[in-house]
Amino acid sequence: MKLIKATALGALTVLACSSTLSSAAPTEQNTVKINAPFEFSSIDPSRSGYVFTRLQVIETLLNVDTQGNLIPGLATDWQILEQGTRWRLSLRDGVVFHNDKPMTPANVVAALKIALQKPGAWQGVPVKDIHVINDHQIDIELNTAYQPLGAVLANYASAILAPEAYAEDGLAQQLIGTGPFSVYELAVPHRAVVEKFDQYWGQKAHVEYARYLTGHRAEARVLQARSGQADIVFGLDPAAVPTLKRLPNLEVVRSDLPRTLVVKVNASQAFLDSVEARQALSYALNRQGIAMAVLRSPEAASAQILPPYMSDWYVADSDSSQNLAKANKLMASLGWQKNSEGWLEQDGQRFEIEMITYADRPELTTVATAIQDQWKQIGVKLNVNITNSSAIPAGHADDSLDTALIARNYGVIADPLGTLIKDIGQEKGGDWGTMNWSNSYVKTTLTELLSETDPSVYRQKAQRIAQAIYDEKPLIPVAYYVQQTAVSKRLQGFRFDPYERSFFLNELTWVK
Amino acid sequence: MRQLLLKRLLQLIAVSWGVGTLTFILMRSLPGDMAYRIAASRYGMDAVDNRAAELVRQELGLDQGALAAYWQWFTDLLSWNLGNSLVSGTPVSESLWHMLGHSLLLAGAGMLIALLIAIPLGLASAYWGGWLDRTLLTVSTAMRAVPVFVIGLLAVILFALEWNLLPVAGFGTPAHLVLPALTLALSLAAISNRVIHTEAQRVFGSSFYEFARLKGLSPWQAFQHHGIRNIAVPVVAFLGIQLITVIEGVVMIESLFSWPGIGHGLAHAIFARDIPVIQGAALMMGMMFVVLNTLVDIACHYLDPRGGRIA
Amino acid sequence: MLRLSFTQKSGLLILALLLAYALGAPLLQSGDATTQNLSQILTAPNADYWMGTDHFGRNMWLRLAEALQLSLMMAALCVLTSALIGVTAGVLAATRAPWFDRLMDGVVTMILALPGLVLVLIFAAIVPGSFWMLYVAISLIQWIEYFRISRAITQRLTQSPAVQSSQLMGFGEWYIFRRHYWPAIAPQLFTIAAFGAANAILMMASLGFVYVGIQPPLAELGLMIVEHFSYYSDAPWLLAQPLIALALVVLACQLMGRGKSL
Amino acid sequence: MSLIHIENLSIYAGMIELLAPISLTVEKGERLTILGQTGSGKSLLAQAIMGNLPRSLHSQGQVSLFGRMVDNAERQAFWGTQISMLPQEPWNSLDPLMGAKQQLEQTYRMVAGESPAEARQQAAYTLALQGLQDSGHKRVDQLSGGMAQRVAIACAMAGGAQVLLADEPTKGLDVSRRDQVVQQLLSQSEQGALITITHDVAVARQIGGRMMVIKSGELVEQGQANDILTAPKHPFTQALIEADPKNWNEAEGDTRHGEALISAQDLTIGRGDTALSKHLNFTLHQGEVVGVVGDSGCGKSTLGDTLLGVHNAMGGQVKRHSKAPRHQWQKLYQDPTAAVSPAVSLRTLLNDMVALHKIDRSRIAPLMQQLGLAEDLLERNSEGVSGGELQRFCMLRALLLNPVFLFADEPTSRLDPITQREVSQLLVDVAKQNGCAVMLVSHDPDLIEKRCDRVIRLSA
Repeated sequence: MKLIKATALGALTVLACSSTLSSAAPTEQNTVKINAPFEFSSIDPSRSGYVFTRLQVIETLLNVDTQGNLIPGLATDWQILEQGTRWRLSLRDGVVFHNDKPMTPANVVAALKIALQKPGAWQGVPVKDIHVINDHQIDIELNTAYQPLGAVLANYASAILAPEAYAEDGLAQQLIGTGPFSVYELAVPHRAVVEKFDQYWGQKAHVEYARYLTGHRAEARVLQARSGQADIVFGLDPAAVPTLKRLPNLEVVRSDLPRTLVVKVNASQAFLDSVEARQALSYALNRQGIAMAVLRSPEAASAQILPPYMSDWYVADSDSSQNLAKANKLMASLGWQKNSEGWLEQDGQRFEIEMITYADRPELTTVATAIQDQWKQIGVKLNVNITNSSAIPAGHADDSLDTALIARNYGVIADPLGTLIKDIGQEKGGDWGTMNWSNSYVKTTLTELLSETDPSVYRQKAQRIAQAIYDEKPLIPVAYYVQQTAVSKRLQGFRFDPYERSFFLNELTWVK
Repeated sequence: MRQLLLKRLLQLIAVSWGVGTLTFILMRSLPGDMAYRIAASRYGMDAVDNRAAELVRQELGLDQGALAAYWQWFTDLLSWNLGNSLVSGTPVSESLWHMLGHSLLLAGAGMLIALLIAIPLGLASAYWGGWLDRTLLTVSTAMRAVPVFVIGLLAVILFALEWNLLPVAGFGTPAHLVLPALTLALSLAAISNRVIHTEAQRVFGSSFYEFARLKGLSPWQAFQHHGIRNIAVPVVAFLGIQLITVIEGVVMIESLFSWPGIGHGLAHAIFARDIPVIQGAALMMGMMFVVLNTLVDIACHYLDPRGGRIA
Repeated sequence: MLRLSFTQKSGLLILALLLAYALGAPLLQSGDATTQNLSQILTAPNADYWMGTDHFGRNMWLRLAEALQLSLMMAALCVLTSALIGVTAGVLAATRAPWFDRLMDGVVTMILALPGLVLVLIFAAIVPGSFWMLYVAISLIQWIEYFRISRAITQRLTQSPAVQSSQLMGFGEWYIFRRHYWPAIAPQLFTIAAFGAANAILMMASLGFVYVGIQPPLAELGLMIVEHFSYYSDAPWLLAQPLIALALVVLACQLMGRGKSL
Repeated sequence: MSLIHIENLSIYAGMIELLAPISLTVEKGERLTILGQTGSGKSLLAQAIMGNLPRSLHSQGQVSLFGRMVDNAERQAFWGTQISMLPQEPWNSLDPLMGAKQQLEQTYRMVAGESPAEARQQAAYTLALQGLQDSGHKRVDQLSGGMAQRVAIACAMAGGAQVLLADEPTKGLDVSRRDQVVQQLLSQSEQGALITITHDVAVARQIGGRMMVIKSGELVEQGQANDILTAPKHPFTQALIEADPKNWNEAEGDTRHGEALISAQDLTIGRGDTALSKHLNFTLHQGEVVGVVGDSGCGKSTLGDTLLGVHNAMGGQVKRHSKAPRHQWQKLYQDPTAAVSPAVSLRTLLNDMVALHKIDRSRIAPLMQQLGLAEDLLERNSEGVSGGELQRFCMLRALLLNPVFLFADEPTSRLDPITQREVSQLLVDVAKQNGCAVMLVSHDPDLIEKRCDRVIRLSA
């Protein structure tokens, strides 16, 4: 009787076992194992195309170099005609899809037209028409000049797939791209294996296979790196970096990227509507302490939202040091006094605000906890609420948001103007930008820059906008986001793309 | 026997309806607008904005009245169509079966190893007692005092990192199953070995066992004919109760070792507010729980003709 | 009234020590558990930080005390509420009309359909990070244990000669409860309460582990273990402290629950 | 050659001597009965002989079986094949999950070494011998006490043991079952030897052979059974023999009594949906003592409960001629420890009742004195006093309520013989003095004969 129960259970496990084990051709030696925090909920480029451009399965017409300038991709060159309302792109020849069919201008136009209707990067681009000119050129006609169109063409949402890849409703159901790797095996949402594509037009890959696995928990990813089960691990929790650095089998690559940890402030909220209050909150931040103790990179502290190398948008003299005295003086000038428990109070109301953040990026919860204590020193009671990232746009839409801690990437589109327009240029600000900030000058100047061609005028207006943001603090920057990646020493030639567009797997080689 | 199965069937129906409605009500009252959450999971955290949320709302008809949604969900449930995951769009039942396979594999392996550890130790400590009994008592008490994920963390530190023997997380090769199953097994065996010990001591000390020896049966014959079955009845009944700890353990271990089972799926779906997957997972877990309980009932009935469950 | 066995006495002793530490700690060192000192992070236990500082430079001596206070309070509250509801429901189910008994049975089967943790997970997701929602969810699950025991004992006693003779002698319902049902239920309650307390603490810690439990800056043992796990190699004592505290408080409860050594 | 020879065997728990040194020899075909109160160390002697004393005790002195000196371990080899013992509770000594026939078969097969076919045939024959042929498949919980005892004896002897030790074989059985079991013991151990341990004088009388009387661990008298039973020398033996209801003096049979109190008219009583006794007609008068006798399961207790109104009658009706309030119709229970809550001291229970019914406290002292209850007894709770004392406390509580009717449901069956005699006498006297009618239930016809004015016989 006991025997029967044991065999029944045994049979069950064997049956379940066989159904899950896939005998992948990739072996330990020929596969680069990648682990990152981002899930791909579907294979449509508009939804999670960024995973597949990084895995170099799909490519865009234009690419971006490390300084953020546009460089040729599937298009060899591009001319901007008729004051920016017509872009002519000449396509590279000898480009082959993964189904061995050559890429024709008609394929490109079809792919772009599909990408046009989907939400994401193509939002707000005034496209009139896209059509083929001859056997190697296509034209994009715009209703009005749109300077950031180049950056949009470099965005993952405008990746070019073979016609057979799309279903009738325009959603991609098969990833037939042009990149140096083709899809070998897919398990939505957290496992993908790609294989070397020999007819690639550019530099062919040396590595046979690459396997991408989503690791939700930050400490689980660190364990993968330590134990060598993953060769490249993105999104390392800064806390674990010191220990990883001491390990012999891997090295930690630190890279700055145009992503900034920023406190989004609702400028119409009762306590936060005055500039002095926002400046006080900014002075109360101990940015050096956070950068050193939490982010583990002392020089990441910053009082501006954009990095120094975007010189047009970087204000020369900015001070990011903590100044509690000034902060207290500013608060006092607004009529706030500290009550018995040390919280600021004014005619019966306590200075109590909420900060929303999300746990997908490990640094956000720790930085929020640090800010909470620092604002407590000047009497501001901050309640931290860790939920899902969607609560922030929702809070923006119904004005229920006080503050939110976000990690905004201003480099998704190489030139920050596009993002700035989306974040600051709109009437109420942007879901991931300012909120109810009343500064008409900044809004009008931003739209003017769209069609500004003279670099010196462009720079002068950009500087004035940057100065206004720095002074009135509609967004309180905390620090630049530092991306830490663990790379196994059995690989050579890894380089990190600051614009997070590609893993450059085709440049990787095994260490002999 | 038939009456027992009928009762379980009724419970299955009540459970599925109850669990389904409970999760439905709970999820409708979740704070934060569902459309935004789903858009976030679909289009990536930083790219979600009002336009994307609006699009999601129309596409999935999220703003239809609660009652209409409930009725529509109820009719789907009857035809065992659990709808599609709001996030990935794949049919819920398909991904759930996949997850259920993993969870059953983990739970099965965990319980099997737990029995392999608990039975010999329990019987030996009951038969010889002395220092073995005392050490087992202290180890079991210590093991029960820590949550299952702590055992998991310690196992990870020891096996995966210091000795680098076993993979830390994920799935694929059988080696991936070892650590999670071992963690679950240790947490289960810590309790079941003491239960087996107590039941074995009860039987060895009982007068019918002594009379069997007085009748002239050798110690081994007495154990074989009278010992095993009398010990097995309460132990199997206890396994029925331990199912709760098995499933709770599975939820924790899956999220620690990111084992793609139903517990992990549920925890993740709750975070992403993916209602169909939550209802499907909660339903599946409820049914799995009732089915496993029925199996234990049948085993108990087969073992103990007196019908009553001792435990 | 309770004759405690050796195991129960040792459990009580550990609990008393933990309580003394949890309540005494803030008196011995000033400052509060959330003040950060970003220049003093991960310092080992030394003269002015008796138990060292965590990854925010917060004083672990105070923080661990606060976490223990939270766990013990949760355990006490859960035990009290679930005992109250469970016993009353149990006695009423055994003594009142049968339809009430069937109704309670239905409710119990419904709740037992899902393992406790899953139900608490869903509840905690509704109001993330609120201590009170966790308390409601855990008590909702734990009262069943008390209900089943008190109903079983009361059902057995209603047929017993003692109750019949008290009824014959004209005593009322309340007296019968006070003299017959309660003395039989009370010793069992102590065991369930002790294990209930242990499970409540374990459940809260587990929820912290899945990031659905308590929100910062509140100190909670489960969340602490998770946060400190990544420092296990360069500050092992930081991970060890909450781990040992959690193990001790759960061990104390379980020892108290175990009349005879199980 | 003696089957069993013991030289001053004594048993110790640590330093305390539980059984004084004792020697005895049993020859082939001989029968020995060991008589004594419960708790006098009789069963320890049997276990010492068999060699399965509990670990905490140890014995001294020599034990030789079939002429060979054997220590504990060696004796285990004799179990079942040469010597066999029947433990006290028969229904506990059979495997709860296995049928009776299966267990018997198993013993034949494994101990007597018979082939499965032979064993099955042998088992069927033995069960038929005991009249159990149609309940072979039944498990212990489906057998009555008597049937279980007979199966246990069959199993004990299945191994072919010549010597059988029976420890309290008739405990808890009613009279007719008791005699059946004694006959079976005698027939089974015809050729070998039988050692019986009992507290029941009637059993000793039926078995005959030699007898030894033990009082709290001391051998007080030994010799031929019928000599001792007719002319006991030791005072303790006398008290023991007199305690047997057979030797009680006759009741005065006083027939004076008050007017009708309660009467049953064409009453049918039953439990659940099975009727136990039908068409009962009788009337109880004030101060009258009526006995009810019958085999277990014939509805004696149900009759009392129906009269009290605890159970409703299945047919006919109960007519109460007196207007006495509900709490003046009282009941005494078979097991007093189950009827009194152990949670508080007896004094508190008493005070509760006094407060509820506003009883005049001065009445308590004389009643307690009459019932032979010491004052300090009230400080203890129900588990701190003996069975006899507790039953008398229940009587005290009942009498304080000036009962008109007292239903005594086998009040003394759990007590040892001597206390049984005192308490039953006390019950009848006190009830009569207070003009309270008593319905006394027992399965022992002699007791009912000697205590009641009138007897109602219920047939199963």
